[in-house]
Amino acid sequence: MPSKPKTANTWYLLIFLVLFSLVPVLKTTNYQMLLAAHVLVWGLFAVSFNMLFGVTGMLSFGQALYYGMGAYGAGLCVKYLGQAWFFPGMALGIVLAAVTAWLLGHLIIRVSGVFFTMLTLAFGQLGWQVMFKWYSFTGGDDGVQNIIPPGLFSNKVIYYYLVLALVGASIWFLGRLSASPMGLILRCVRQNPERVRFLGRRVRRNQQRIYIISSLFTALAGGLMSGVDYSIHTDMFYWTTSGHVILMSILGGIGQFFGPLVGAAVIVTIEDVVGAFTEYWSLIIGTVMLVMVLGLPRGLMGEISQLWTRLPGRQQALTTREEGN
Amino acid sequence: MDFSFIVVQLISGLTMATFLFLIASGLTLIFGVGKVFNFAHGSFFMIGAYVGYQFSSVWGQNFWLSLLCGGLFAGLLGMVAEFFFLRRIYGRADEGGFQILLTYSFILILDDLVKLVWGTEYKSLAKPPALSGAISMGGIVVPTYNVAVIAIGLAVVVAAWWLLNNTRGGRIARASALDREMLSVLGVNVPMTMTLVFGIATALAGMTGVLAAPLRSVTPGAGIEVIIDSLIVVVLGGLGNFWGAWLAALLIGEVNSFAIVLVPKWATLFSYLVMALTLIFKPEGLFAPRKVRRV
Amino acid sequence: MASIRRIASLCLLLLLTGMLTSALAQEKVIKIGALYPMTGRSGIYGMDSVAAAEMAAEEINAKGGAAGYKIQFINTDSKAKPDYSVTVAKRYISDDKVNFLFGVVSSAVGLALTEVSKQEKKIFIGTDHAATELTVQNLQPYYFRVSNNTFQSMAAGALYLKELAQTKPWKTIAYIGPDYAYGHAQIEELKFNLDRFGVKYQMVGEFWPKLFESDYTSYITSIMQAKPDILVSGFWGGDTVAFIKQAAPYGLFEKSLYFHPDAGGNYELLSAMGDSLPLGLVLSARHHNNWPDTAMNKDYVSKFHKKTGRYPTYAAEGAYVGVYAIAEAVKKVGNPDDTEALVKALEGLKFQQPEDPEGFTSYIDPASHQIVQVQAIGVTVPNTAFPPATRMLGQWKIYKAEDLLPPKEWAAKNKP
Amino acid sequence: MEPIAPILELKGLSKAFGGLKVTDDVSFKVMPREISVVIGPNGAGKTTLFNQITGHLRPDSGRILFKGQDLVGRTTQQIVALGVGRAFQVASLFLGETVLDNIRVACLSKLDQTRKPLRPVSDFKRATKRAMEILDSLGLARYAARQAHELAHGDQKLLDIGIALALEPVLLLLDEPTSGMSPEERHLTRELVRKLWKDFNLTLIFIEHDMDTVFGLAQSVRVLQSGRLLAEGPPEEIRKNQDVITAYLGEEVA
Repeated sequence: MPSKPKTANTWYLLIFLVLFSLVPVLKTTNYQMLLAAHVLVWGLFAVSFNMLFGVTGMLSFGQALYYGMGAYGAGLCVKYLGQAWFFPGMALGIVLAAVTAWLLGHLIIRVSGVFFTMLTLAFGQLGWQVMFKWYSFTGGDDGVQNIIPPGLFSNKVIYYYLVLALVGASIWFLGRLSASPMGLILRCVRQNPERVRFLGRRVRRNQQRIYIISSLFTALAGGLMSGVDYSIHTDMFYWTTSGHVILMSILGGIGQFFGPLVGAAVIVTIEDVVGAFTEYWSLIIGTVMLVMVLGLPRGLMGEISQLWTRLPGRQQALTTREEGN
Repeated sequence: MDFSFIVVQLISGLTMATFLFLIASGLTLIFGVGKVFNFAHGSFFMIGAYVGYQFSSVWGQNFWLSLLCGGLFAGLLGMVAEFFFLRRIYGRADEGGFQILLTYSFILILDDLVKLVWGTEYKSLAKPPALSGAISMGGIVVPTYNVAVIAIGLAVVVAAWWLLNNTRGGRIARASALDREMLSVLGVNVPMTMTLVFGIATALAGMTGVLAAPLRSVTPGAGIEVIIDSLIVVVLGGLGNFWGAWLAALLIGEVNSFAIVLVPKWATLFSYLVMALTLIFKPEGLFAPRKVRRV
Repeated sequence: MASIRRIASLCLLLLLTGMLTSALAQEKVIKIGALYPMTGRSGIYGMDSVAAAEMAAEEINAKGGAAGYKIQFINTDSKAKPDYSVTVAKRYISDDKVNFLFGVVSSAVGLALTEVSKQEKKIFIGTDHAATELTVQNLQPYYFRVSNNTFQSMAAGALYLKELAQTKPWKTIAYIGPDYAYGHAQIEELKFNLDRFGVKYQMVGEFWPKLFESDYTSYITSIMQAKPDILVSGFWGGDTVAFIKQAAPYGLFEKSLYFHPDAGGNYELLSAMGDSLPLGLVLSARHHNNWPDTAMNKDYVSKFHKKTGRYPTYAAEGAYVGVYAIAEAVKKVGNPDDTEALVKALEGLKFQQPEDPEGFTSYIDPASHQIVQVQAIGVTVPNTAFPPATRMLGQWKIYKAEDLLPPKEWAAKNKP
Repeated sequence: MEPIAPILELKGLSKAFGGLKVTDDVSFKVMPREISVVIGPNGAGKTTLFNQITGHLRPDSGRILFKGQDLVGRTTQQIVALGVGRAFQVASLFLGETVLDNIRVACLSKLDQTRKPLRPVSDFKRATKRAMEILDSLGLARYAARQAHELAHGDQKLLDIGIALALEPVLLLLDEPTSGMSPEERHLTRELVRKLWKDFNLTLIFIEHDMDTVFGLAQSVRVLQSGRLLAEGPPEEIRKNQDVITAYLGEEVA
């Protein structure tokens, strides 16, 4: 991921915040706000996932585990302790996710590449199976319903703004992180772990760190989702959820910080539009994916920024700036 | 638990292991040779089953012919998929992610194509009449068909062993897993080898689909259902390790078979437990291929 | 930037389609928003349900609609996923302005949607999901179910087993069912009903393969070791097919009586199995193509066959009845918009259905919002009237609707 | 005056892969500020020797004393922290990052600032200044904003050396610094290395095949053959050593 001039990312973030904060004002139906909230939550999930994959080069196929933990932290607390426990429950889920990521990290960050991917998948599926089987406590595949955020936040518009604020702050933080020395060293870990070791840095320690951070924000996304949908399901733990977020990231562009967010927006929209007019959605989404993977390997944002840098005038500006250095 | 019951349960486990192995072996072969992870492997299994159904139940052909045609069709389709699509992403940065996405898109597309052609009703395929009975011996009853399945599984193992060790093609397949560049220097057409291996592996999956059809219902969505189980076997056996996959399939089959008797409430958890436990102690799987990079 | 513009234009497109559909809604219509799965294992039920619901809508519209309103039926593939279904349901209510939520095969989706229905005060007609709690502990004022739940099936099953004991004494039971809510609920309810009806039994094994398990061999050999007199099964769809196919050569069905009172007699199973379906299995379903032998049922089955080229699964009849229930309620109220009045109209609604035998008319129980129907349990016999099936059910035993409703003790036992 | 202690001392170092001895009882001492070269035919075990010094491979027996501390059993990270730097035969860079960031990440590592998650890299003035100084001394400053993969081959090798320098090593190991370069480039690189040696107070050990570089730069030469130390001494001596000529140089002369 080339480190963008920081102003570009700041602008993107601002545009993103303004656009999404206008949704409740401009919407014509409540559903549009719901979709926007889905884009926000999936966007956060995808951006945190991409801190692992696009930035550090760790393709985890088990992030659904943390997404589910965030959601079930909030959901189960509401189910057993009452509505007021929504936010403490979410916090509990996030803490649990971080602790789990720390523990599991020790086990699975011993291997790299496809082995790492398979291990994350294995533990993710184990988590799903446990949640699915532990019927008496988790409600199994029936899930938990009626998870309504307490007080003021039971108002959908207010909750939407809460989601926007938390997602915005998280993305801001992750953006800062990826432009910081920590982000730089993580990108270096992806590109050349051997060299990172020769910088006197510990590769695994850095991977472990970002694995925990990514899982933590993933859990936050899960927790927020439980309040958007008012219900949670064991599907949230299933590997297809992890697959979904991989799809979003690659579609949007894993080399761009905002790529996964754009990918999330596109996928959520496509699913909605295509699902509404045909039952052959899987054929259509499959074909779109096929074409994207073969034709636009950098993802939407990646191709756009590529076009941008290739503009003739722009090229000149770049050269002069470099010479000025 | 008396002795004959233990034997019966062992044989049951063996039947399950055979199907697991037949699907997983192709998956592991593709991975071993080409470092490609074919997420759509189960879809070729499903396609095979549907083509077998078309030949056997719709056109009234002999079961064995249907088996052959199901395998052939799936194999051809696999080669087309590799030749026209997968090949184009080899060597790309972050290839692993793209492999998963591309093959995942195959799953989605094939699922709907099957629905377009055959609809969503459950299809069914009759066993060959000669194999419809059961063999009974000293209180042990085993359906003839299951015995045939186990025999076919063993035949595949033996044939694969022979092919990999005694033919030029087998040696190339084994060698290309070790060093692609070296082979192209030696004048071997590596891309063609990959297409062929993909074809063989998907043909195996397709044949397994036909073979399994008389014991199951042929339904859409089967592709996604079998892939995770096969994956467990492949990972457990050590990615790309053919014999590892065989032993892992046996392990999973038998563990499941006895878990069902001893702890029926928790039986479904065991595949995952075995995998998780193994991987904690041996993260590369039981039988790791030669080059595993530990970070 | 360009990508943002792209999103914006997509959003605009969405908006436009929304406006278009609401413009269409100016006509006097009853809008039904259905969520049936059209893909995967349960796709067949979704396909059949949609076909039957459209058939009912056409019939009603051909007669001038209900109280002057035409029925407009839309369906979105639920993918059998609760979270996705919830999103679509919200779109139905907010953008498409549907009058009724409708359908649903999976109970998990049903449980998620009843919550939406409650919050949005939109009537949800359940047609083909069987989880009992929807009309017991999770009941909310806007939910109605027009097909039997598992409790009713299991109550009928328990009565069948009670009668069986008099003619053919049995002692032991084993159970096998998919390892998720539906599988677990059935055996709990059967045990409760057996106790309620004073039937003595001994449980010799419970087996829990995962949903969509492909290989039952080890389960079969374990069951044979347990030697139950009765093997109760709680599968649905392809799992039943796979289990029976794999168990038959072991001779399981000669040793134990296969008893499958909820979804075992569904037509897709009879048609998929053909000759390989053993005779003498005791099965039931929520609707049968060859029972009751009434003009209405025959008419329904043949019309469905004419429309689709295949015979319906039981899911279809639920959807068919569901659309009629809506039409009847709208007729009573005079418009499809007065939700509270429609709720009153649906409570206790009584009308003739294909699955009603002579002399009985199904009705919706005002207290539980659950339809009260007769249940028939049959035995597999040769019958080629409904090809490709070569066996259908026969030797019917009929159970009175009122005996099957969950009693108060059940509700008390399952307080949330 | 106390005798000057060697900065690096290998004692009986041995390593075998299977039956093949790649390092066979190698012992030698390198004094501070020395420029030393290791030569030998391909497969003589030169890079393997470097890998053992930097903790990448663990020797089967023997000791590696750096400033009196044994390096055997230490991780690469610890060894680097002690002051051993290394540049690679094939430039080992972060190709997707800018030239500046390649050096800067090393400076940040040295300053132990790579855990800072909130401030952008450019805010770290000390690291940035230091990185620009190093780029300056390598003559790469004008490419600072370019991506590393856009650099020419020779410049990439320099950048690799730059990364090593940023870690402020006392001892720098260079693995074939001039390989793949044209004669003119070699000459420039040679002069640059000498300058760096002076400016950064380095002790240098390098592996080299180019004899002009070997004899133009080195103060001492070690010859490895089949893992064994065949000869060591000042360049002039080695040039005349009969064993070396037959085993190695002879081929080139002929």
